[in-house]
Amino acid sequence: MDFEFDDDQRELQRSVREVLDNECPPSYVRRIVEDGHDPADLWATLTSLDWPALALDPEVGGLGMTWVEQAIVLEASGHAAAPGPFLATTTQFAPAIREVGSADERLRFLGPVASGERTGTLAVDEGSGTWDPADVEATATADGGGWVLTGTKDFVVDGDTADEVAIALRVGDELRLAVVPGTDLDAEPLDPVDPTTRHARIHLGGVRIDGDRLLGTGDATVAIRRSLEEAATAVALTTVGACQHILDLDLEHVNERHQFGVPIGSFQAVKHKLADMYRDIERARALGYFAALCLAGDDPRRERAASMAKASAGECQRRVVQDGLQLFGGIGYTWEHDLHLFLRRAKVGDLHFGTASHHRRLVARLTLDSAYPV
Amino acid sequence: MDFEFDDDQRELQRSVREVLDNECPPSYVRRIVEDGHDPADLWATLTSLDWPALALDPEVGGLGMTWVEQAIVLEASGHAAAPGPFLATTTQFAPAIREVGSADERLRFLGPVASGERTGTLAVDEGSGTWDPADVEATATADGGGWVLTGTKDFVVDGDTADEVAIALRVGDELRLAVVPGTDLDAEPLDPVDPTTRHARIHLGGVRIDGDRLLGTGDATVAIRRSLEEAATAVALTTVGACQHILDLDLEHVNERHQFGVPIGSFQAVKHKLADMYRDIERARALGYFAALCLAGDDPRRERAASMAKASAGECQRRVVQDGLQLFGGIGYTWEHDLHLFLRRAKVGDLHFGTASHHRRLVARLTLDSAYPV
Amino acid sequence: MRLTFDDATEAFRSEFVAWLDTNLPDPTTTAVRPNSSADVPQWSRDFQRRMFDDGWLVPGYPPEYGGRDAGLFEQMVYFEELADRHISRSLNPQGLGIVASSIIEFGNDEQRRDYAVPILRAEITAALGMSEPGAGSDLAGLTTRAMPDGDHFVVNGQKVWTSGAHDADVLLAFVRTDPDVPKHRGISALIIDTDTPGLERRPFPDLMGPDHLDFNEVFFDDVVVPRRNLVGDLNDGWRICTGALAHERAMLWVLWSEGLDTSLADLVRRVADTPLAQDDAFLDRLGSLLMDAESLRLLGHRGLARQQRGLVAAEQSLLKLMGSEGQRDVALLALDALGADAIDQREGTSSFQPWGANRGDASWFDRYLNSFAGTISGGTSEIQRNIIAERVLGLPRG
Amino acid sequence: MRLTFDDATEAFRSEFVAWLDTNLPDPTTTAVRPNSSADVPQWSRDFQRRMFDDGWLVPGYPPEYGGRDAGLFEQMVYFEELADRHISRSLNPQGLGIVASSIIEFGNDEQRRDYAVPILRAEITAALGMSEPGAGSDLAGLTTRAMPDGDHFVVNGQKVWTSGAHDADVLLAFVRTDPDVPKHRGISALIIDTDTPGLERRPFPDLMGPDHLDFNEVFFDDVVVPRRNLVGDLNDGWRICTGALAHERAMLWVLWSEGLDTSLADLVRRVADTPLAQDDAFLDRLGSLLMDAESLRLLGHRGLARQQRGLVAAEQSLLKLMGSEGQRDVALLALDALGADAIDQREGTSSFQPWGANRGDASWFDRYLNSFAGTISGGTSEIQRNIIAERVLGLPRG
Repeated sequence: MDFEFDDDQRELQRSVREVLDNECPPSYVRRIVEDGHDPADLWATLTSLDWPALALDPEVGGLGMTWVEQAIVLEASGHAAAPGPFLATTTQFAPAIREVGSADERLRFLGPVASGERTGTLAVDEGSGTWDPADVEATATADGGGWVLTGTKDFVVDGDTADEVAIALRVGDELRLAVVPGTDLDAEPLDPVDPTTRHARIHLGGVRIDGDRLLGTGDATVAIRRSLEEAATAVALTTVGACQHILDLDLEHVNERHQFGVPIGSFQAVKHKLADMYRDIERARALGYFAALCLAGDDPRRERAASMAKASAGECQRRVVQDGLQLFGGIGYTWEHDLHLFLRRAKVGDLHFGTASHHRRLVARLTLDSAYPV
Repeated sequence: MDFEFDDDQRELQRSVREVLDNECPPSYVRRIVEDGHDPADLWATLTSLDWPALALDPEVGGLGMTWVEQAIVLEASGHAAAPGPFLATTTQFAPAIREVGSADERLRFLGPVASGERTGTLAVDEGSGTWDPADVEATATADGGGWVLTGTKDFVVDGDTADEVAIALRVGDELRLAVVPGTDLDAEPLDPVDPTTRHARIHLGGVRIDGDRLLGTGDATVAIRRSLEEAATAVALTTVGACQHILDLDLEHVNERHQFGVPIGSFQAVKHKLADMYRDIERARALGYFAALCLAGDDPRRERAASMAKASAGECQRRVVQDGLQLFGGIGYTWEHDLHLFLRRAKVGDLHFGTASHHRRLVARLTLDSAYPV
Repeated sequence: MRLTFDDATEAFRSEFVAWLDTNLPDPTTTAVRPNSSADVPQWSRDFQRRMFDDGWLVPGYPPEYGGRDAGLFEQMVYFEELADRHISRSLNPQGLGIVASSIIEFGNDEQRRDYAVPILRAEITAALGMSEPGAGSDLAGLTTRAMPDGDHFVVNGQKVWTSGAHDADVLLAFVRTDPDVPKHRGISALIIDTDTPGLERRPFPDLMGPDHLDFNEVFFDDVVVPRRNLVGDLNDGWRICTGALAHERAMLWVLWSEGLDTSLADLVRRVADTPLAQDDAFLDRLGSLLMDAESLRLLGHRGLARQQRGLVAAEQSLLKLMGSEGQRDVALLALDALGADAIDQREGTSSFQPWGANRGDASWFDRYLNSFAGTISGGTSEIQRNIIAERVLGLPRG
Repeated sequence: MRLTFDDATEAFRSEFVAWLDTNLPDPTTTAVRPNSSADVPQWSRDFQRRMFDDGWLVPGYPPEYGGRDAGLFEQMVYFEELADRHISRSLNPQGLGIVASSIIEFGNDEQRRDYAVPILRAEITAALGMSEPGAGSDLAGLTTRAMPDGDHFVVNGQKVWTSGAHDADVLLAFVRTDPDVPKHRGISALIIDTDTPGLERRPFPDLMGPDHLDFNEVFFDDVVVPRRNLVGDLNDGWRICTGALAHERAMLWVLWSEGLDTSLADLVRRVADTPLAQDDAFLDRLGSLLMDAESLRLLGHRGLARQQRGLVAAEQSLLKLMGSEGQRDVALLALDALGADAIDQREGTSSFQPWGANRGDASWFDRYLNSFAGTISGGTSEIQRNIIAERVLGLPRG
């Protein structure tokens, strides 16, 4: 394999970072966290730059780039702790529609995403925290030409703000995907650890949708699992980005801060902590981009690679959040310092779409079941 | 509580250490490990000093000291990596006989232990490695006035050398304890990680014993569990002793060894490793002596305390063996250096009578079941 | 070595338990919560004063300072009973534990009467002015200057991390009175009324949220402090500074122990009837943390027993390390194990309870963040490991 | 970034696979095991020579040194195929990887003909005389002295940790030829025949057992070495020394990766049908180790891809750290999880297999001990972390 960016990818990375440095500096993130600022202005900029269309298929108006390019944007957006609909729309809603929907349905629901007109999200989990489609109990029941939905969906990213919510539910024994206008839904926002990543609980409570809003045909379990591999990989990459920002801040700090007459970065215990943080970030980044490559190539290793990406990102944030905060001493313990913005983003990255522990066990079981030999 | 030795205990500790320094220096242990020397000579010395009788009841000719005194001897014997029948005879065989046997049986089987004439051991596990009496499947079947035994016992300490082997087995549904002369048994020695701690697999294969060698009356599960609490605590304390020896050697090494012109003990990474080793040893030692106190006082916390002692000793050896060896660099990697004698003793301490993981889970379950509130 | 204390000590325990049974404040009156570590609600002031008056506030002190000349083991059972009930004797802990005790030990009778006793009786509150910007672990490097000028000092400079200063009536401030000698030898301790002109307190929030106000920056701009407010001798402040940190240190571990127990009990309650209670990996970590808590308590007791025998008890760094990292590790286990449930800041919270405040009413994420106050302040975990290596294990300073 | 190599590279792979398919030694002939890292059984010598003669021993070399001028990616797939089959090209790895390559890079034609080619063709074996007692990580502090005396040097001093010296035909020894200049500048490299009078080799066992003989002490007592055996220029040995360590370093990670994969595969096979395969805590740790193995491979590939693009690849310390600690961690997991089963040294062993030797035939405890050779030699894990912090992260030396 050739595991390094090509020139176009380097250039994309450079330009994406430049946009986020300008449009989403820590002072902007702070407005979200402190004042509840609506990041619609940032979203407008990103849509004007066609970011939502980046990895969408040309058939729906997308730019047709691969998951590697998507990964580059995601890592950078985690590094900036960027708020807004980008994550849920392009890595949760879009893959679900693409995997489940017919060509017409894809055009109907992803066309407005590619053009930047509509945002979306995906609702699967119902409280177990594993995002396992097998646990879905919400239902759709035929009602005239439409469907009536019941049940509760938990931890839905942007669940109270997205324009369209793709909802996994059961029609009889089959797992299906419905798309519901956000305005029709009773969404109760959570008080999230990371205010730049909104979550809501959605009470379906008998909402009625038109018949053509139940997508595809037949059981969608495999298709939804595939889209969740993308969602997990995406969260993993944003987590790596946030962790890298924490390391950046720490390196700056330990070079500047003096104690007993020398920069604290010259103490061996500090060096070893930073070396281990670096190792964990490089490990998670490598596994994140490998998952992106497997998604891009629809490689049979994609399931395992996505779980490795998510689990290693979770392990990475665990060390980087802990030692990153500890190394700062008191200065990082203040609200004024930007550190906590990235601590929050990194920590929440482990909490949704399956924790490190959940995905580690999937990896181990896949190997023990000989689906993947060592 | 008063958690410190009194003057008599300090004096006992001093004299025990002195005996072992003289009679069981590393050069003596090396003879066991390299030449298969029979530690009968050391055992003769210890019996002449009444060590086997120390914690036995006066009714069987013992000195009637408490488990705290027993603990002091055990820690010191682990520190010396002392070989021989002391561990199995006084902390496996003796408690089982005491808990299960009648007064007459205690006198019959423990009298010769107190006088130093006979050694013993206890055979419970049959391959699961948990020493859970519930797993016992070996049987005794009445045969005239005696019993015929079938089944296999695994990981029996001194199983091929002890004079008497107490064996847990089933008579119908009841768990019972038989005492079998070692010479009657087919014992297959293992090739142990730590040659100072002999282990054997015993094939009962229809061996016949006299009727009076099946002890006590009724189901002995509770009694055998109680004796295993003592066995586990004893192994924990010897493990702490071995870990302390590793720390002693490391401290000596890092003070003497110079690198780049300074003793390596002045490097912060070295200091922090040693501080953590010290912490884990103090933690395991405190929990070991607390278990000893609970055993001495037959306190209701004894089950939990014994599991904490064993689990913390296992966690302790894990760090101390690993960092203790790493800190030595190449010098500790040689056969000539004594370090490996104590690495072996410390490591084997986790492997038998339930690993750290096994006992941690017991501790957690006891708490979750509210047997012991936090 | 024994599991129990002697009869006299247990009798002392019974007496205290009986006092608590009749004197604990009515739970309906204790709903008012403190906003900082020097903001003490009236119900707590009342209770603290009752403890003082009945000789139960600091049992080791003589009666005139709220005690009864209790011995070490008696103090131990006293703290055990407080910890079991999660009772904070004072909601101005630095006032009671550091400022008042420093004044009693190093001050004069007038200072004891005017400051120590009022702090102990919760008539006034106090904060401790020690850390300065840029000094970090190097406490002795402080630069806030106090120039002697007749019967007063003129103080200029800045303190930071001064907990509760914006709500405190007085500060015990460490200041430089002689810049021309090695740094430890030119420090003095002053009691400064916080409403003295030129003294400005700026509270700033910690990372848990913009409304979490306890820390302060304190600025001194020609602040005039009467000479009679000098505690101890001029330039002898370093002894007080180290003494202040050492005060009640032998018992400080009881707070760590209580904190760890409380966190563990919360977590055990939270998971008891969930699938986590059957998860081997969770049980492995929970079991290990329960051992942390038990061994912390045992090592604390051992230190006390050694002190009682006149032996050196070198455990303080070890206990601080174990207590602070243990509390962090419980919160981390909760985050790792609860997963998505921990996204919501309301998860893990409960309504305010006066005893054990600042724990039950924070999310697991906030408890995790909060635990770093323990591993950073009062000497970071790294400093504690250095101390253990150098002072306990005898390694060379490097 | 792509999952596959280009067609030319894959064609190269196919050619090598075809060669292996017809040239691998008959398994019935390979039962003789090596006793040290310079004790090469005849079947292995035969295979190594066949690789040399067919240009497959060191593909990056020109044909006269057993190669075919292969590019980086071609070398990569070559190592992938070897690793998949657990094939060691040579059972005298220092000879091939360090001694011969140093002579080829820094020596003259005569030395290449007399030493490098015979080592590559497995006609003679070689050991590396670098470490000295007391020097540890400070390689440049060596004190073995070589005095120039006409057309020869007279060598006195001592080396230690010289792997395989007792079975080796020659040593590449680093010696001090000028004691009066800064330590890096007075070092030279000499090829020394091990049967030279005055040279004594004393093998000593490692901690796994008294019969584990690979390390040697090597004593030099007026050992006369012809001047023509000086490799490179006088006093220019440090460059060779660092070069020797850097040789094939870009591909060294393949060996770490193979070792980690082999250990994991052994463990997975061992537990597959046991209750451990259902144990959450075990799965948690196994999953993490599988990620270690996968990420090590990915980071190795990334380094290679960067090198191919002419970019700096700073990964070597990271890869060594991950590979060596990963292998240690697998063995530790086996010990923790297998518990009593691991008491017996026969647990985890299997009969000798030529490829992957020293792994399948050791107990888990011995594998654990053996893993410390990885975390200690060639720069300890602590040194690797220092290097990462200073050279990759740019922290100040301290």
